[in-house]
Amino acid sequence: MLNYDLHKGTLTVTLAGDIDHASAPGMRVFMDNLIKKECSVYNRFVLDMSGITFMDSTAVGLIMGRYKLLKSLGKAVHFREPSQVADKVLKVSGLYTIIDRID
Amino acid sequence: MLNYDLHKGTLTVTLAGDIDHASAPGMRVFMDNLIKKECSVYNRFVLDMSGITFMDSTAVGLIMGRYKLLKSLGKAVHFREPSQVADKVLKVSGLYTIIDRID
Amino acid sequence: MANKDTLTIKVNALAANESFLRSTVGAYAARINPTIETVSDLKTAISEAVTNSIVHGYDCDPEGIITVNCDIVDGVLNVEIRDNGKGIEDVEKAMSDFYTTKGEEERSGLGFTIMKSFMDTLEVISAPGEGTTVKMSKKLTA
Amino acid sequence: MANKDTLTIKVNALAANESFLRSTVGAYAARINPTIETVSDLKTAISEAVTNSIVHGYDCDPEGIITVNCDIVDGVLNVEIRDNGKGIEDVEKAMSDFYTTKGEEERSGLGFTIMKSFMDTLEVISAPGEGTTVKMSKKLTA
Ligand SMILES: Nc1ncnc2c1ncn2[C@@H]1O[C@H](COP(=O)(O)OP(=O)(O)O)[C@@H](O)[C@H]1O
Ligand SMILES: Nc1ncnc2c1ncn2[C@@H]1O[C@H](COP(=O)(O)OP(=O)(O)O)[C@@H](O)[C@H]1O
Repeated sequence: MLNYDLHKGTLTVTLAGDIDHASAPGMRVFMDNLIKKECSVYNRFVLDMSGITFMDSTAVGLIMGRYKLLKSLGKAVHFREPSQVADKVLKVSGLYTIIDRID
Repeated sequence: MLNYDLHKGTLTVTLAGDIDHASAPGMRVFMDNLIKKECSVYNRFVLDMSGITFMDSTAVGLIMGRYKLLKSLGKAVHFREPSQVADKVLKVSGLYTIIDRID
Repeated sequence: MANKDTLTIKVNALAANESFLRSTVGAYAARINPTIETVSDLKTAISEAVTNSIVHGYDCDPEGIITVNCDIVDGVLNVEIRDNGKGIEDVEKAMSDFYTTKGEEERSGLGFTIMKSFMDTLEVISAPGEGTTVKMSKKLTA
Repeated sequence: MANKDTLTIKVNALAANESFLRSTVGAYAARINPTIETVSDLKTAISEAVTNSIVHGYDCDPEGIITVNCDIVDGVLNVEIRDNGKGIEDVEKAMSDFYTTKGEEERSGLGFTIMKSFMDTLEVISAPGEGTTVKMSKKLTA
Protein backbone atom coordinates (compact mmCIF):
# COMPACT_ATOMS: atom_id res chain seq x y z
CA MET A 1 0.00 0.00 0.00
CA LEU A 2 1.14 3.45 -0.84
CA ASN A 3 -0.08 6.95 0.06
CA TYR A 4 1.40 10.37 -0.37
CA ASP A 5 0.99 13.88 0.91
CA LEU A 6 2.48 17.12 -0.39
CA HIS A 7 2.65 19.92 2.14
CA LYS A 8 4.86 23.01 2.53
CA GLY A 9 7.68 21.78 0.32
CA THR A 10 7.73 18.27 1.78
CA LEU A 11 6.62 15.22 -0.20
CA THR A 12 5.74 12.45 2.25
CA VAL A 13 5.27 8.93 0.87
CA THR A 14 3.85 6.30 3.19
CA LEU A 15 4.74 2.70 2.38
CA ALA A 16 2.63 0.15 4.24
CA GLY A 17 2.04 -3.60 4.27
CA ASP A 18 4.49 -6.17 2.90
CA ILE A 19 7.29 -4.92 0.65
CA ASP A 20 8.93 -7.72 -1.26
CA HIS A 21 9.80 -8.79 -4.79
CA ALA A 22 6.10 -9.25 -5.59
CA SER A 23 4.96 -5.80 -4.43
CA ALA A 24 8.06 -3.63 -5.08
CA PRO A 25 7.68 -3.09 -8.88
CA GLY A 26 4.30 -1.37 -8.58
CA MET A 27 5.60 0.85 -5.78
CA ARG A 28 8.65 1.79 -7.83
CA VAL A 29 6.63 2.96 -10.84
CA PHE A 30 4.24 4.92 -8.64
CA MET A 31 7.00 6.65 -6.67
CA ASP A 32 9.09 7.51 -9.70
CA ASN A 33 6.15 9.17 -11.44
CA LEU A 34 5.34 11.14 -8.33
CA ILE A 35 8.94 12.17 -7.63
CA LYS A 36 9.36 13.50 -11.16
CA LYS A 37 5.89 15.00 -11.68
CA GLU A 38 5.92 17.09 -8.47
CA CYS A 39 9.63 17.88 -8.73
CA SER A 40 9.20 21.68 -8.77
CA VAL A 41 7.06 21.90 -5.60
CA TYR A 42 9.04 20.04 -2.93
CA ASN A 43 12.62 20.02 -1.73
CA ARG A 44 12.33 17.45 1.03
CA PHE A 45 11.23 13.83 0.65
CA VAL A 46 10.07 11.86 3.72
CA LEU A 47 9.45 8.12 3.59
CA ASP A 48 6.97 7.13 6.30
CA MET A 49 7.62 3.48 7.18
CA SER A 50 5.42 3.14 10.28
CA GLY A 51 2.94 0.81 8.58
CA ILE A 52 5.39 -1.69 7.12
CA THR A 53 4.52 -5.22 8.22
CA PHE A 54 7.28 -6.95 6.27
CA MET A 55 10.30 -5.95 4.22
CA ASP A 56 13.35 -7.75 2.88
CA SER A 57 16.42 -6.83 0.79
CA THR A 58 14.26 -6.25 -2.29
CA ALA A 59 12.74 -3.33 -0.37
CA VAL A 60 16.26 -2.07 0.40
CA GLY A 61 16.95 -2.04 -3.35
CA LEU A 62 13.70 -0.15 -3.90
CA ILE A 63 14.63 2.51 -1.35
CA MET A 64 18.23 2.83 -2.63
CA GLY A 65 16.95 3.34 -6.17
CA ARG A 66 14.57 6.15 -5.11
CA TYR A 67 17.30 7.68 -2.94
CA LYS A 68 19.63 7.93 -5.94
CA LEU A 69 16.91 9.49 -8.09
CA LEU A 70 16.03 12.02 -5.37
CA LYS A 71 19.68 12.94 -4.80
CA SER A 72 20.15 13.49 -8.55
CA LEU A 73 17.24 15.96 -8.31
CA GLY A 74 18.85 17.69 -5.32
CA LYS A 75 16.27 16.68 -2.70
CA ALA A 76 16.80 15.96 1.00
CA VAL A 77 15.67 12.44 2.00
CA HIS A 78 14.53 11.18 5.43
CA PHE A 79 12.89 8.14 7.01
CA ARG A 80 10.00 8.58 9.41
CA GLU A 81 9.03 6.14 12.17
CA PRO A 82 10.06 2.79 10.72
CA SER A 83 8.10 -0.10 12.26
CA GLN A 84 10.13 -2.59 14.28
CA VAL A 85 10.49 -5.02 11.37
CA ALA A 86 11.52 -2.22 8.98
CA ASP A 87 14.00 -0.80 11.50
CA LYS A 88 15.81 -4.11 11.83
CA VAL A 89 16.30 -4.48 8.07
CA LEU A 90 17.34 -0.82 7.69
CA LYS A 91 19.97 -1.31 10.40
CA VAL A 92 21.49 -4.44 8.88
CA SER A 93 21.46 -2.92 5.39
CA GLY A 94 23.40 0.15 6.48
CA LEU A 95 20.75 2.49 4.99
CA TYR A 96 20.79 4.63 8.16
CA THR A 97 24.33 5.68 7.31
CA ILE A 98 23.08 7.55 4.24
CA ILE A 99 19.48 8.45 5.15
CA ASP A 100 18.55 9.76 8.60
CA ARG A 101 15.57 9.03 10.59
CA ILE A 102 13.30 11.85 11.79
CA ASP A 103 10.38 10.82 13.99
CA MET B 1 -11.34 -21.43 24.71
CA LEU B 2 -14.05 -22.18 27.20
CA ASN B 3 -15.98 -20.06 29.69
CA TYR B 4 -19.03 -20.74 31.79
CA ASP B 5 -21.67 -18.90 33.75
CA LEU B 6 -24.22 -20.27 36.20
CA HIS B 7 -27.25 -18.05 36.70
CA LYS B 8 -30.85 -18.70 37.81
CA GLY B 9 -30.85 -22.40 37.02
CA THR B 10 -29.11 -22.01 33.64
CA LEU B 11 -25.58 -23.25 33.04
CA THR B 12 -24.17 -21.40 30.02
CA VAL B 13 -20.96 -22.72 28.47
CA THR B 14 -19.25 -20.57 25.85
CA LEU B 15 -17.05 -22.41 23.36
CA ALA B 16 -14.79 -20.12 21.36
CA GLY B 17 -11.91 -20.38 18.88
CA ASP B 18 -11.16 -23.49 16.82
CA ILE B 19 -12.82 -26.75 17.84
CA ASP B 20 -11.19 -29.75 16.23
CA HIS B 21 -9.57 -33.07 17.10
CA ALA B 22 -6.64 -31.24 18.72
CA SER B 23 -8.73 -29.02 21.02
CA ALA B 24 -11.85 -31.16 21.68
CA PRO B 25 -10.44 -33.55 24.35
CA GLY B 26 -9.60 -30.74 26.82
CA MET B 27 -13.03 -29.19 26.28
CA ARG B 28 -14.73 -32.55 26.87
CA VAL B 29 -13.04 -33.14 30.23
CA PHE B 30 -13.76 -29.59 31.37
CA MET B 31 -17.44 -29.70 30.38
CA ASP B 32 -18.09 -33.14 31.84
CA ASN B 33 -16.66 -32.11 35.22
CA LEU B 34 -18.75 -28.97 35.21
CA ILE B 35 -21.96 -30.68 34.09
CA LYS B 36 -21.68 -33.26 36.87
CA LYS B 37 -20.33 -31.04 39.65
CA GLU B 38 -23.05 -28.39 39.34
CA CYS B 39 -25.79 -30.91 38.52
CA SER B 40 -28.05 -29.97 41.42
CA VAL B 41 -28.14 -26.22 40.70
CA TYR B 42 -29.22 -25.94 37.05
CA ASN B 43 -31.90 -27.50 34.88
CA ARG B 44 -31.12 -25.75 31.60
CA PHE B 45 -27.86 -25.97 29.66
CA VAL B 46 -27.06 -23.35 27.00
CA LEU B 47 -24.12 -23.72 24.64
CA ASP B 48 -23.02 -20.29 23.43
CA MET B 49 -21.32 -20.73 20.05
CA SER B 50 -20.99 -17.09 18.98
CA GLY B 51 -17.19 -17.09 19.28
CA ILE B 52 -16.46 -20.24 17.28
CA THR B 53 -13.98 -19.49 14.49
CA PHE B 54 -13.74 -23.07 13.23
CA MET B 55 -15.45 -26.40 13.85
CA ASP B 56 -15.58 -29.73 12.08
CA SER B 57 -17.25 -33.12 12.64
CA THR B 58 -15.05 -33.79 15.68
CA ALA B 59 -16.86 -30.84 17.31
CA VAL B 60 -20.20 -32.42 16.35
CA GLY B 61 -19.11 -35.58 18.20
CA LEU B 62 -18.14 -33.45 21.20
CA ILE B 63 -21.56 -31.76 21.29
CA MET B 64 -23.47 -35.03 20.76
CA GLY B 65 -21.58 -36.64 23.66
CA ARG B 66 -22.42 -33.75 26.04
CA TYR B 67 -26.01 -33.75 24.79
CA LYS B 68 -26.42 -37.42 25.72
CA LEU B 69 -24.90 -36.87 29.16
CA LEU B 70 -27.16 -33.85 29.80
CA LYS B 71 -30.28 -35.72 28.65
CA SER B 72 -29.42 -38.63 30.97
CA LEU B 73 -29.36 -36.06 33.80
CA GLY B 74 -32.74 -34.66 32.70
CA LYS B 75 -31.51 -31.24 31.54
CA ALA B 76 -32.87 -29.07 28.73
CA VAL B 77 -30.21 -28.24 26.10
CA HIS B 78 -30.06 -25.23 23.73
CA PHE B 79 -27.64 -23.55 21.33
CA ARG B 80 -27.12 -19.79 21.46
CA GLU B 81 -26.00 -17.60 18.58
CA PRO B 82 -23.80 -19.95 16.58
CA SER B 83 -21.28 -18.06 14.45
CA GLN B 84 -21.67 -18.42 10.68
CA VAL B 85 -19.08 -21.20 10.44
CA ALA B 86 -20.64 -23.10 13.35
CA ASP B 87 -24.16 -22.68 11.95
CA LYS B 88 -23.20 -24.26 8.65
CA VAL B 89 -21.71 -27.37 10.29
CA LEU B 90 -24.65 -27.67 12.71
CA LYS B 91 -27.08 -27.57 9.76
CA VAL B 92 -25.28 -30.26 7.74
CA SER B 93 -24.86 -32.48 10.80
CA GLY B 94 -28.58 -32.43 11.61
CA LEU B 95 -27.91 -31.29 15.20
CA TYR B 96 -30.65 -28.65 14.93
CA THR B 97 -33.21 -31.45 14.72
CA ILE B 98 -32.44 -32.47 18.30
CA ILE B 99 -31.18 -29.23 19.90
CA ASP B 100 -32.88 -25.89 19.29
CA ARG B 101 -31.33 -22.59 18.86
CA ILE B 102 -32.33 -19.71 21.16
CA ASP B 103 -30.74 -16.37 20.35
CA MET C 1 0.29 -27.12 -21.14
CA ALA C 2 2.00 -27.91 -17.88
CA ASN C 3 0.29 -26.69 -14.76
CA LYS C 4 2.03 -23.68 -13.24
CA ASP C 5 0.60 -23.29 -9.77
CA THR C 6 0.97 -26.47 -7.77
CA LEU C 7 1.52 -27.08 -4.07
CA THR C 8 2.76 -30.22 -2.33
CA ILE C 9 3.05 -30.48 1.45
CA LYS C 10 4.24 -33.42 3.53
CA VAL C 11 3.96 -33.46 7.33
CA ASN C 12 3.86 -35.90 10.20
CA ALA C 13 0.57 -37.21 11.60
CA LEU C 14 0.51 -34.75 14.51
CA ALA C 15 -2.65 -33.07 15.82
CA ALA C 16 -0.89 -29.69 15.41
CA ASN C 17 -0.91 -30.29 11.66
CA GLU C 18 -4.72 -30.31 11.49
CA SER C 19 -4.94 -26.54 11.90
CA PHE C 20 -1.61 -26.04 10.10
CA LEU C 21 -2.73 -27.85 6.94
CA ARG C 22 -6.20 -26.34 6.72
CA SER C 23 -4.76 -22.83 7.22
CA THR C 24 -1.98 -23.43 4.71
CA VAL C 25 -4.32 -24.67 1.99
CA GLY C 26 -6.66 -21.78 2.86
CA ALA C 27 -3.77 -19.32 2.40
CA TYR C 28 -2.84 -20.96 -0.90
CA ALA C 29 -6.42 -20.68 -2.18
CA ALA C 30 -6.60 -17.03 -1.07
CA ARG C 31 -4.32 -15.92 -3.92
CA ILE C 32 -7.17 -16.07 -6.40
CA ASN C 33 -9.43 -14.06 -4.10
CA PRO C 34 -12.30 -16.39 -3.19
CA THR C 35 -14.98 -15.36 -0.67
CA ILE C 36 -14.37 -15.85 3.04
CA GLU C 37 -17.16 -18.44 3.11
CA THR C 38 -15.57 -20.44 0.30
CA VAL C 39 -12.23 -20.55 2.14
CA SER C 40 -14.00 -21.52 5.33
CA ASP C 41 -15.80 -24.44 3.62
CA LEU C 42 -12.51 -25.57 2.11
CA LYS C 43 -10.75 -25.48 5.49
CA THR C 44 -13.50 -27.54 7.09
CA ALA C 45 -13.26 -30.24 4.40
CA ILE C 46 -9.45 -30.35 4.58
CA SER C 47 -9.63 -30.65 8.36
CA GLU C 48 -11.95 -33.67 8.05
CA ALA C 49 -9.64 -35.51 5.66
CA VAL C 50 -6.46 -34.71 7.62
CA THR C 51 -8.04 -35.70 10.94
CA ASN C 52 -9.16 -39.00 9.40
CA SER C 53 -5.61 -39.75 8.23
CA ILE C 54 -4.28 -39.08 11.74
CA VAL C 55 -7.03 -40.79 13.75
CA HIS C 56 -8.03 -43.70 11.49
CA GLY C 57 -5.18 -44.09 9.00
CA TYR C 58 -2.31 -43.92 11.48
CA ASP C 59 -4.03 -44.41 14.87
CA CYS C 60 -2.27 -41.19 15.93
CA ASP C 61 1.26 -42.53 15.27
CA PRO C 62 3.30 -39.37 14.46
CA GLU C 63 5.72 -41.34 12.27
CA GLY C 64 2.96 -41.46 9.66
CA ILE C 65 3.30 -39.01 6.79
CA ILE C 66 0.38 -37.09 5.30
CA THR C 67 0.80 -35.67 1.79
CA VAL C 68 -1.38 -32.88 0.44
CA ASN C 69 -1.26 -32.05 -3.28
CA CYS C 70 -3.11 -29.04 -4.68
CA ASP C 71 -3.41 -27.10 -7.84
CA ILE C 72 -5.59 -24.30 -9.11
CA VAL C 73 -6.80 -24.61 -12.68
CA ASP C 74 -9.34 -22.20 -14.22
CA GLY C 75 -10.45 -21.02 -10.79
CA VAL C 76 -10.98 -24.56 -9.47
CA LEU C 77 -8.93 -25.84 -6.55
CA ASN C 78 -8.12 -29.53 -6.72
CA VAL C 79 -6.81 -31.05 -3.52
CA GLU C 80 -5.66 -34.57 -2.72
CA ILE C 81 -4.96 -35.75 0.85
CA ARG C 82 -3.04 -39.01 1.04
CA ASP C 83 -1.89 -41.29 3.85
CA ASN C 84 -0.10 -44.64 3.79
CA GLY C 85 -2.06 -45.87 6.77
CA LYS C 86 -4.30 -48.84 7.33
CA GLY C 87 -6.83 -48.09 4.58
CA ILE C 88 -10.57 -48.68 4.35
CA GLU C 89 -12.24 -52.07 3.78
CA ASP C 90 -15.60 -50.86 2.45
CA VAL C 91 -15.36 -47.32 1.12
CA GLU C 92 -19.06 -46.95 0.30
CA LYS C 93 -20.08 -47.96 3.83
CA ALA C 94 -17.42 -45.65 5.34
CA MET C 95 -18.86 -42.75 3.38
CA SER C 96 -22.41 -43.21 4.62
CA ASP C 97 -23.80 -40.73 7.18
CA PHE C 98 -23.04 -41.50 10.84
CA TYR C 99 -20.89 -44.55 10.08
CA THR C 100 -17.81 -44.65 12.30
CA THR C 101 -15.44 -47.34 13.52
CA LYS C 102 -14.42 -45.15 16.48
CA GLY C 103 -17.75 -44.44 18.18
CA GLU C 104 -16.11 -45.01 21.58
CA GLU C 105 -13.97 -41.94 20.90
CA GLU C 106 -17.11 -39.88 20.26
CA ARG C 107 -16.48 -39.56 16.56
CA SER C 108 -19.67 -38.54 14.78
CA GLY C 109 -19.31 -40.49 11.55
CA LEU C 110 -20.00 -37.27 9.63
CA GLY C 111 -16.52 -36.54 8.24
CA PHE C 112 -17.27 -37.69 4.69
CA THR C 113 -20.77 -36.17 4.89
CA ILE C 114 -19.22 -32.77 5.57
CA MET C 115 -16.54 -33.17 2.88
CA LYS C 116 -19.28 -34.02 0.36
CA SER C 117 -21.48 -31.11 1.32
CA PHE C 118 -18.71 -28.46 1.64
CA MET C 119 -16.87 -29.30 -1.61
CA ASP C 120 -18.07 -29.63 -5.22
CA THR C 121 -16.61 -33.09 -5.81
CA LEU C 122 -15.31 -35.89 -3.57
CA GLU C 123 -13.60 -39.15 -4.47
CA VAL C 124 -12.11 -41.66 -2.02
CA ILE C 125 -9.55 -44.25 -3.08
CA SER C 126 -8.59 -46.78 -0.42
CA ALA C 127 -7.88 -50.43 0.26
CA PRO C 128 -6.81 -52.26 3.45
CA GLY C 129 -3.05 -51.92 3.94
CA GLU C 130 -2.72 -49.52 1.03
CA GLY C 131 -3.55 -46.20 2.60
CA THR C 132 -6.24 -43.71 1.68
CA THR C 133 -6.40 -40.91 -0.87
CA VAL C 134 -9.17 -38.33 -0.70
CA LYS C 135 -9.59 -36.18 -3.83
CA MET C 136 -11.79 -33.11 -3.66
CA SER C 137 -12.37 -30.01 -5.75
CA LYS C 138 -14.12 -26.70 -5.33
CA LYS C 139 -14.68 -23.74 -7.61
CA LEU C 140 -13.12 -20.74 -5.90
CA THR C 141 -14.30 -17.95 -8.16
CA ALA C 142 -17.81 -16.84 -9.01
CA MET D 1 15.37 -41.77 16.91
CA ALA D 2 13.48 -40.74 13.82
CA ASN D 3 12.44 -37.12 13.67
CA LYS D 4 8.72 -36.66 14.29
CA ASP D 5 7.93 -33.12 13.23
CA THR D 6 9.01 -32.51 9.67
CA LEU D 7 7.58 -30.34 6.92
CA THR D 8 8.22 -30.49 3.18
CA ILE D 9 6.66 -28.01 0.75
CA LYS D 10 7.06 -27.84 -3.03
CA VAL D 11 5.71 -24.95 -5.07
CA ASN D 12 6.23 -23.25 -8.42
CA ALA D 13 8.56 -20.28 -8.81
CA LEU D 14 5.77 -17.70 -8.66
CA ALA D 15 6.06 -14.34 -6.89
CA ALA D 16 2.86 -15.20 -4.95
CA ASN D 17 4.83 -17.99 -3.26
CA GLU D 18 7.27 -15.57 -1.62
CA SER D 19 4.71 -14.43 0.96
CA PHE D 20 3.04 -17.85 0.97
CA LEU D 21 6.23 -19.71 1.89
CA ARG D 22 7.46 -17.26 4.52
CA SER D 23 4.02 -17.23 6.17
CA THR D 24 3.71 -21.01 6.03
CA VAL D 25 7.10 -21.63 7.62
CA GLY D 26 6.27 -18.92 10.17
CA ALA D 27 3.02 -20.72 11.02
CA TYR D 28 4.88 -24.02 11.32
CA ALA D 29 7.44 -22.49 13.70
CA ALA D 30 4.65 -20.90 15.77
CA ARG D 31 3.66 -24.27 17.25
CA ILE D 32 6.54 -24.17 19.69
CA ASN D 33 5.65 -20.63 20.76
CA PRO D 34 8.63 -18.47 19.75
CA THR D 35 8.57 -14.69 20.16
CA ILE D 36 7.00 -12.52 17.47
CA GLU D 37 10.45 -11.08 16.69
CA THR D 38 11.94 -14.54 16.19
CA VAL D 39 9.19 -15.47 13.72
CA SER D 40 9.64 -12.15 11.95
CA ASP D 41 13.41 -12.73 11.53
CA LEU D 42 12.74 -16.21 10.23
CA LYS D 43 10.20 -14.95 7.69
CA THR D 44 12.65 -12.33 6.42
CA ALA D 45 15.40 -14.92 5.89
CA ILE D 46 13.03 -17.37 4.15
CA SER D 47 11.81 -14.58 1.88
CA GLU D 48 15.39 -13.80 0.83
CA ALA D 49 16.17 -17.40 -0.09
CA VAL D 50 12.87 -17.98 -1.91
CA THR D 51 13.14 -14.71 -3.85
CA ASN D 52 16.69 -15.67 -4.90
CA SER D 53 15.47 -19.03 -6.23
CA ILE D 54 12.76 -17.29 -8.25
CA VAL D 55 14.78 -14.30 -9.49
CA HIS D 56 18.27 -15.79 -9.92
CA GLY D 57 17.78 -19.57 -9.95
CA TYR D 58 14.88 -19.68 -12.38
CA ASP D 59 14.90 -16.18 -13.94
CA CYS D 60 11.22 -16.00 -12.96
CA ASP D 61 10.19 -19.07 -14.99
CA PRO D 62 7.15 -20.46 -13.09
CA GLU D 63 7.86 -24.00 -14.26
CA GLY D 64 10.72 -24.07 -11.76
CA ILE D 65 10.05 -25.91 -8.50
CA ILE D 66 11.17 -24.67 -5.08
CA THR D 67 11.41 -27.21 -2.28
CA VAL D 68 11.42 -26.21 1.38
CA ASN D 69 12.32 -28.81 4.01
CA CYS D 70 12.02 -28.04 7.73
CA ASP D 71 12.19 -29.77 11.03
CA ILE D 72 12.18 -28.69 14.64
CA VAL D 73 14.63 -30.51 16.92
CA ASP D 74 15.21 -29.47 20.54
CA GLY D 75 13.72 -26.03 19.94
CA VAL D 76 15.85 -25.38 16.85
CA LEU D 77 14.25 -24.88 13.46
CA ASN D 78 16.29 -26.23 10.56
CA VAL D 79 15.19 -25.08 7.13
CA GLU D 80 16.50 -25.92 3.68
CA ILE D 81 15.41 -24.03 0.54
CA ARG D 82 16.31 -25.76 -2.69
CA ASP D 83 15.99 -24.96 -6.39
CA ASN D 84 17.15 -26.81 -9.49
CA GLY D 85 17.97 -23.59 -11.26
CA LYS D 86 21.11 -22.21 -12.79
CA GLY D 87 23.30 -22.35 -9.68
CA ILE D 88 26.11 -20.09 -8.46
CA GLU D 89 29.63 -19.99 -9.91
CA ASP D 90 31.46 -18.50 -6.91
CA VAL D 91 29.47 -18.97 -3.70
CA GLU D 92 31.86 -17.01 -1.48
CA LYS D 93 31.72 -13.97 -3.77
CA ALA D 94 27.92 -14.25 -4.05
CA MET D 95 27.66 -14.16 -0.27
CA SER D 96 29.65 -10.96 0.16
CA ASP D 97 27.80 -7.74 1.06
CA PHE D 98 26.34 -5.76 -1.87
CA TYR D 99 27.39 -8.31 -4.51
CA THR D 100 24.63 -8.80 -7.08
CA THR D 101 24.46 -10.01 -10.67
CA LYS D 102 21.15 -8.18 -11.18
CA GLY D 103 22.02 -4.60 -10.30
CA GLU D 104 20.01 -3.36 -13.28
CA GLU D 105 16.90 -4.73 -11.53
CA GLU D 106 17.74 -2.69 -8.42
CA ARG D 107 18.65 -5.73 -6.36
CA SER D 108 20.66 -4.67 -3.33
CA GLY D 109 23.09 -7.57 -3.06
CA LEU D 110 22.14 -7.91 0.61
CA GLY D 111 20.06 -11.10 0.52
CA PHE D 112 22.75 -13.36 1.98
CA THR D 113 23.82 -10.59 4.40
CA ILE D 114 20.28 -10.52 5.82
CA MET D 115 20.00 -14.32 5.97
CA LYS D 116 23.29 -14.46 7.89
CA SER D 117 22.32 -11.76 10.33
CA PHE D 118 18.71 -12.91 10.94
CA MET D 119 19.47 -16.63 11.41
CA ASP D 120 21.91 -18.48 13.68
CA THR D 121 23.56 -20.53 10.93
CA LEU D 122 23.71 -20.29 7.13
CA GLU D 123 25.21 -22.68 4.59
CA VAL D 124 24.96 -22.37 0.80
CA ILE D 125 25.56 -25.32 -1.50
CA SER D 126 25.57 -24.52 -5.21
CA ALA D 127 27.29 -25.16 -8.52
CA PRO D 128 26.54 -23.94 -12.05
CA GLY D 129 23.78 -26.05 -13.61
CA GLU D 130 23.18 -27.93 -10.39
CA GLY D 131 20.82 -25.64 -8.55
CA THR D 132 21.19 -24.04 -5.15
CA THR D 133 20.46 -25.24 -1.63
CA VAL D 134 20.38 -22.79 1.27
CA LYS D 135 20.47 -24.37 4.75
CA MET D 136 19.71 -22.21 7.76
CA SER D 137 18.85 -22.77 11.40
CA LYS D 138 17.55 -20.68 14.25
CA LYS D 139 16.85 -21.40 17.88
CA LEU D 140 13.17 -20.67 18.48
CA THR D 141 12.96 -21.00 22.23
CA ALA D 142 14.73 -19.04 24.94
N1 LIG E 1 -7.79 -42.02 6.20
C1 LIG E 1 -8.50 -43.08 6.67
N2 LIG E 1 -7.86 -44.23 6.96
C2 LIG E 1 -8.55 -45.31 7.45
N3 LIG E 1 -9.88 -45.30 7.67
C3 LIG E 1 -10.57 -44.18 7.40
C4 LIG E 1 -9.92 -43.02 6.90
N4 LIG E 1 -10.86 -42.04 6.72
C5 LIG E 1 -12.03 -42.59 7.10
N5 LIG E 1 -11.88 -43.88 7.51
C6 LIG E 1 -12.96 -44.80 7.96
O1 LIG E 1 -14.22 -44.26 7.56
C7 LIG E 1 -15.07 -44.07 8.70
C8 LIG E 1 -15.97 -42.87 8.50
O2 LIG E 1 -15.20 -41.67 8.44
P1 LIG E 1 -15.87 -40.28 8.78
O3 LIG E 1 -17.14 -40.14 7.96
O4 LIG E 1 -14.87 -39.22 8.62
O5 LIG E 1 -16.33 -40.40 10.30
P2 LIG E 1 -15.46 -40.43 11.65
O6 LIG E 1 -14.10 -39.86 11.40
O7 LIG E 1 -16.26 -39.61 12.59
O8 LIG E 1 -15.37 -41.87 12.08
C9 LIG E 1 -14.11 -43.95 9.87
O9 LIG E 1 -14.71 -44.27 11.11
C10 LIG E 1 -13.00 -44.93 9.48
O10 LIG E 1 -13.37 -46.26 9.78
N1 LIG F 1 19.18 -19.43 -5.80
C1 LIG F 1 20.12 -18.81 -6.55
N2 LIG F 1 20.40 -19.24 -7.81
C2 LIG F 1 21.36 -18.63 -8.56
N3 LIG F 1 22.06 -17.57 -8.15
C3 LIG F 1 21.85 -17.09 -6.91
C4 LIG F 1 20.88 -17.68 -6.06
N4 LIG F 1 20.89 -16.99 -4.88
C5 LIG F 1 21.81 -16.04 -5.00
N5 LIG F 1 22.41 -16.09 -6.22
C6 LIG F 1 23.51 -15.20 -6.70
O1 LIG F 1 24.09 -14.56 -5.58
C7 LIG F 1 24.02 -13.12 -5.75
C8 LIG F 1 23.86 -12.44 -4.41
O2 LIG F 1 22.62 -12.78 -3.82
P1 LIG F 1 21.97 -11.82 -2.72
O3 LIG F 1 22.97 -11.54 -1.66
O4 LIG F 1 20.69 -12.44 -2.28
O5 LIG F 1 21.69 -10.46 -3.49
P2 LIG F 1 20.62 -10.07 -4.63
O6 LIG F 1 19.49 -11.07 -4.61
O7 LIG F 1 20.18 -8.71 -4.22
O8 LIG F 1 21.36 -10.10 -5.93
C9 LIG F 1 22.87 -12.91 -6.70
O9 LIG F 1 22.95 -11.68 -7.38
C10 LIG F 1 23.01 -14.11 -7.64
O10 LIG F 1 24.01 -13.90 -8.59
